[in-house]
Amino acid sequence: MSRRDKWKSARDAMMGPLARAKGVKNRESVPETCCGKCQMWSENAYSSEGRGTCRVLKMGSDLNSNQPTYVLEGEAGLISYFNMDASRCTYFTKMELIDTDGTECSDPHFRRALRQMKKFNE
Amino acid sequence: MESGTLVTEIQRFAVNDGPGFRTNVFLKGCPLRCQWCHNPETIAPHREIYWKRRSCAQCGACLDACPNDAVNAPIHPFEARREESTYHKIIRDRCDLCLKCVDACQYGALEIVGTRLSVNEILDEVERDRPFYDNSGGGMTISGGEPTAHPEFVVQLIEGARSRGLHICLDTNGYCQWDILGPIVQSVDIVLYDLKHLDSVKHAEMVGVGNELVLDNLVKILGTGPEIWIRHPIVPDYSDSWGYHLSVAEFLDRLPGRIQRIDLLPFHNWCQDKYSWLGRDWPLKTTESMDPSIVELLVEAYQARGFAATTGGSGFEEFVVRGGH
Amino acid sequence: MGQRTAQTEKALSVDELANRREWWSVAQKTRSKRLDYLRKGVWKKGAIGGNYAPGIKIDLTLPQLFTEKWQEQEGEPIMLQKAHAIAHVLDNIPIFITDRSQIMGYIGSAPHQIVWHWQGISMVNEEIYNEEGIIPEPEEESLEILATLNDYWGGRTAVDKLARILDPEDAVKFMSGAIGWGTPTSAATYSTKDFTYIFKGFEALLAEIEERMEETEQKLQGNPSPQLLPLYDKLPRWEAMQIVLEASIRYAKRYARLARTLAEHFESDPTRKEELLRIAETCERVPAKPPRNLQESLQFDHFVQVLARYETFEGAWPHRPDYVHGPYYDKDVNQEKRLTKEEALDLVGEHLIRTYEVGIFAPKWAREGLQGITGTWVWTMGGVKPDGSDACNDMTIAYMQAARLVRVSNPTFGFRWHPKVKDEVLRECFECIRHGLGYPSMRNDPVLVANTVHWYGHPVEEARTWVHQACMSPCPTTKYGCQPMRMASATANCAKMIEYALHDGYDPVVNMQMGPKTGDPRQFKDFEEFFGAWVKQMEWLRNILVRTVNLGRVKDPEFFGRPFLSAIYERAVETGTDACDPSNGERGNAWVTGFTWVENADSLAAIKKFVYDEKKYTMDQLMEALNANWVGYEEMRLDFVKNAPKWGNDDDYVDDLMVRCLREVSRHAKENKCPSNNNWPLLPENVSGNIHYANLVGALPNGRRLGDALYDGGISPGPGLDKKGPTAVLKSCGKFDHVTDGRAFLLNQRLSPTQLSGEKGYQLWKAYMKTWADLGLDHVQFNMVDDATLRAAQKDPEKYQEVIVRVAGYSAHFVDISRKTQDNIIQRTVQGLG
Amino acid sequence: MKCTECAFEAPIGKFRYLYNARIDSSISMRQCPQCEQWLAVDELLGEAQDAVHPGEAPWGKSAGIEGLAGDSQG
Repeated sequence: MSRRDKWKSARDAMMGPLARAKGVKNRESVPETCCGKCQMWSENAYSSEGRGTCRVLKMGSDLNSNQPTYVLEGEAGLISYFNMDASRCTYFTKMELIDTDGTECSDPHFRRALRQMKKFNE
Repeated sequence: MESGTLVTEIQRFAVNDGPGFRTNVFLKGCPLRCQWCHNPETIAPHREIYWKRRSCAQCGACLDACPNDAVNAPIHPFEARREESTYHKIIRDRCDLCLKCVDACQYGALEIVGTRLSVNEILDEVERDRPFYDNSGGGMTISGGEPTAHPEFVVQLIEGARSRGLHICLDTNGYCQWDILGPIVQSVDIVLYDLKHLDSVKHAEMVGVGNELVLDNLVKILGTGPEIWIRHPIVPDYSDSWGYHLSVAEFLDRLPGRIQRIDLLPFHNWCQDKYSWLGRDWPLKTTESMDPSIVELLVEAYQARGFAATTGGSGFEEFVVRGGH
Repeated sequence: MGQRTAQTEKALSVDELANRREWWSVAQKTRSKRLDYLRKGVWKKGAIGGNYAPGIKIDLTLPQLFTEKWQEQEGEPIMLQKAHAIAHVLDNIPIFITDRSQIMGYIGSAPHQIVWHWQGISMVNEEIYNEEGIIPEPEEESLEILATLNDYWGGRTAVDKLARILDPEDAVKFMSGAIGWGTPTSAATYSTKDFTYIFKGFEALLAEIEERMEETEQKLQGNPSPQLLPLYDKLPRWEAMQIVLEASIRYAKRYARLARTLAEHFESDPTRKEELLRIAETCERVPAKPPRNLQESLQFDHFVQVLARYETFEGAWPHRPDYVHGPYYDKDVNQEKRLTKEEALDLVGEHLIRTYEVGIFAPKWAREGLQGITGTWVWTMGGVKPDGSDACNDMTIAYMQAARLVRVSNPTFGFRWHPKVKDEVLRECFECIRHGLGYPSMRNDPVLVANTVHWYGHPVEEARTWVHQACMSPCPTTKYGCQPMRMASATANCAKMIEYALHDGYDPVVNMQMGPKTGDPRQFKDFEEFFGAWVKQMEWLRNILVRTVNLGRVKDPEFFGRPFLSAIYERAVETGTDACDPSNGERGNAWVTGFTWVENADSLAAIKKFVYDEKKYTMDQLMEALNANWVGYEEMRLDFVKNAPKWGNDDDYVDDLMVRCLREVSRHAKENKCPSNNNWPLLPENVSGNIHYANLVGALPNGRRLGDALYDGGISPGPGLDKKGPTAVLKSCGKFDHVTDGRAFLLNQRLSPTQLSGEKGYQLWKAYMKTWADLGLDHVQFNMVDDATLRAAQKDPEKYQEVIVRVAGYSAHFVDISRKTQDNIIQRTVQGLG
Repeated sequence: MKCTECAFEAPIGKFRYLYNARIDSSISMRQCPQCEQWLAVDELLGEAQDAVHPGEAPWGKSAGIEGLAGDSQG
């Protein structure tokens, strides 16, 4: 794969179809096991719209197919969403402390100011 | 003769010790023992060791390094850091100041007080703030300890500063022979002259000696040229009464020469950490710092006799009177 | 302090309160009833910690109105399509008049609402959807509306469009958020404005546009040639400008009608009735026609600022209101005596309050970086006229006095200090600082004028018109000097330069190979090799940001479109271009904001001294400690903190490295160019980006860990690490050239309130400032609150609502900022103690 | 390490690192994952020292610079 193509797939994950959840339903559904509740997942520093990077998996990994593929080498981490289903991910590690307060500052690993995540703390 | 003398600190941005922005040079060694002393580390004429309890990790490295068995065994750091703790790291009477413990300490908890500096080393540091002196009428203040305890060195320091065109204040307690003080004061711009108590008995009670020599020198100094600024510490229940200050004002008024101004310096206890770092108990530790507004009233005793007087001695009060450079 | 009852508080005189330095109470007692009412009634729009205050809601009316018209006009040239949509909003958005208010205009449909710009970046749209607390009730219905809006705008926003044409590697790295922030579009930016042009009145501008159009249409009837072809695109742009200017006049007249209706049918108080009629008259007059008096000039100004925000997210508020309004104040108060000083002060005070009131939604990263406020609204005061003579006037003084009465944290002031400033004006600045406002910051005018000429070649008369484009950067306000779009995203997280030099360009926080592979430092043979790696990382980091922003800039007219701003930009009106089109004659005034800069010098000094000069540690040992985030290496960490030289102590070892780094950057700043082919100098400052980036920058050799706040100023030493006092800090900062070594350099200092009390305090400060100027520094700002007050405010925030601190580039209420920032501020060394 | 509030015990790394309030001191702030209390932790000893509440300065006066700047008068 050329340099351009390689990064294109990362960009598409960031800006492409994934970024466009449709309607209220897709935006509200948060699976019981999801990236947002995983220790390996860091919320993106540029935006709090739910996008983040995996600290284990690299771009090219796919959790949604029947046979999930795990890519561990590469220049860019896997970009996924807080509400992406991670039930089939073997690297899922549940986070112990989900901070939904939002008044403390920028900890991309722990900041969970999203309204949808709040309900898991109650 | 060793070149240089012991300096505890060269403090920049000093604004209370003479006009304008100044750099204070604190020389180590003082013949007096004022009980309220705010700079206890400047009293002894030799190097000393600070032990800063809050920085100490109680790792024991100093204990291992000490050849004289002059270090106490570690205790739990929280225990040692407690306000009321009496634990001290160094057993001072066994310590011969070999400083091996200071070298061993990784935490900066043990620190040497007193660095031997030459005239030029001091003046190079002082000159760093020259742009500030130029805009404020500031310069160097030689302080201590007691500068006159280092007569030859101070004369050289003053000569060096003169040749570099620096404005010089000398902060002295006046407790020395006139043949020492005389040559020193003749080429400084301002003498900050300490007056600790007018009554010799009371003086001796808190300072250790009577005040005859000090008052005698004050009269002599008045004829020599530099401006004289009287600096009077105000200590609770000792030198804080209205009547006392009326008498001081009268005394100063009757002197055969002009006193430029009087700075009243209210007692504070912010220096208590320094006593504890030296392993000394300080009886005045629990005496509360004075509210400067009380001292404001005493200032009036001097103003009534036409003196310029301040609380705390800002270098910028005087600047106002002069209308700027 | 908090123990007293309300009654004893009342009994205290203003003098007593001043002695206690209870400045908020002093202000309450000394301001007029009107100002008191307006100040207390205003909604706080800045976030508290990271969240908006309860009751603050996002405005959905605005995007709905806009989008319905926008969809209707689909297929038109973007500027025209947008002009129709904005006009539709201005004709239909609910308006309101606050009781006792004299200055009209608000962005949004109700005073508790904040707006955003859905057309900028779809990620922000989604963030709003996810945000708790700001969705208007009933929530379900609002979420449905938002989802529909977001579904439509997803992929259609300016940044979405930009991301499709950027190099994909650049796009991903930029949007990781690790190396910089901002949005490379004028959807979130700021513009300087030329009021000498704008105050001709919108009718005059319309006439000018009409003339241009007629002239152009005639040309288009002539002989065909390639020269005619670009003209076809100009006509719809001019038409768009006309549409928004006309809609703006109608918007003002809606206020006039409302005020008149209230006066004639509802108001029983004769004084207020008279005021309402004056408001009606004012809004009839401006912005259509030139202002004739102070109320009209302030109203015109505020309409322009509000209208600009109907078009875009103006994150800053570049302005020089004393210069703009001074002549009207002089006419009303001094010459015609139409107004008393007190009446004028009411208007000026309300001008500050109405500005403070403006609320714009900021995404989380911006709220962290700009804690407690809506934007970096730094107004410029003082300075010189184009001929170099003193520009301070009575209005300068009035703004300083009003600021002490209303005590808002936003706008703040930056004062253009120069040797000819009169003592009475300087005293007013000092009073504001002494009252703990944290502003004005002091700017060295001669240095900054020279700097502006040096970097961009602005003629000196033009350079002298400068205003703060954001917190720090001077920008002229002339026909060719005005900057329509601050290059908002060229904001570099500079600590990454040293971090990447240590990690061969890899970023463990975002799990990405970011910078170039400059080698494993364990293999480097000497410091020079290490420094070479740093230089390469620095160049890479600047390059990627500048590339992104340059592209965002030239594509802005195509991707976003600014009909309103174009209509008030002389060169855009003249040429029929979008104001943001860099080809219409602007000289360029780009800069890279350098967040977290000083860590580089301190880290390089520690490496040079301990690894290469003294060989106390090997690079292996250092890397091991850094990879462990210093955990388990605490002794070593403290050694690096305490025994390596630190910037700000007048120590040449590290200061020389700082100068060397700045010179490398300045060399590079002339190698990468903006779309107007001008330079990109560095401007070290932090706002509160030092907190935002705390968890994005890994362990560094200066002794910080991942998670620790970075240093808090652009060029300020690390908090607590300046051991030699304020004069040594100034001396360190004076070692580089503030004209040629960068664009501007933010310096925070905390001075002791007791030291600066009374006349002697003023004299001390004045002598200090004189030396600051002699040393050639371009900036300094002061905090004047003592630790005890700040600690008490942490403990009982409700009792200390009004304590203001300066947070690196702007001021904020202390209780509105996060704990980490609060601690960071308390830790900032107090300089000197009386 | 043991939480001073709820006695939760785990290796130091389990306690969420918040920040070091002053760079030249060994006291940092961490958060207990169980009771979510903020703790002042001595990184040299690896021990939780105390709970952190608003308005306190748990890191103490380790550098000895606070409150000392004023005693320049002889």
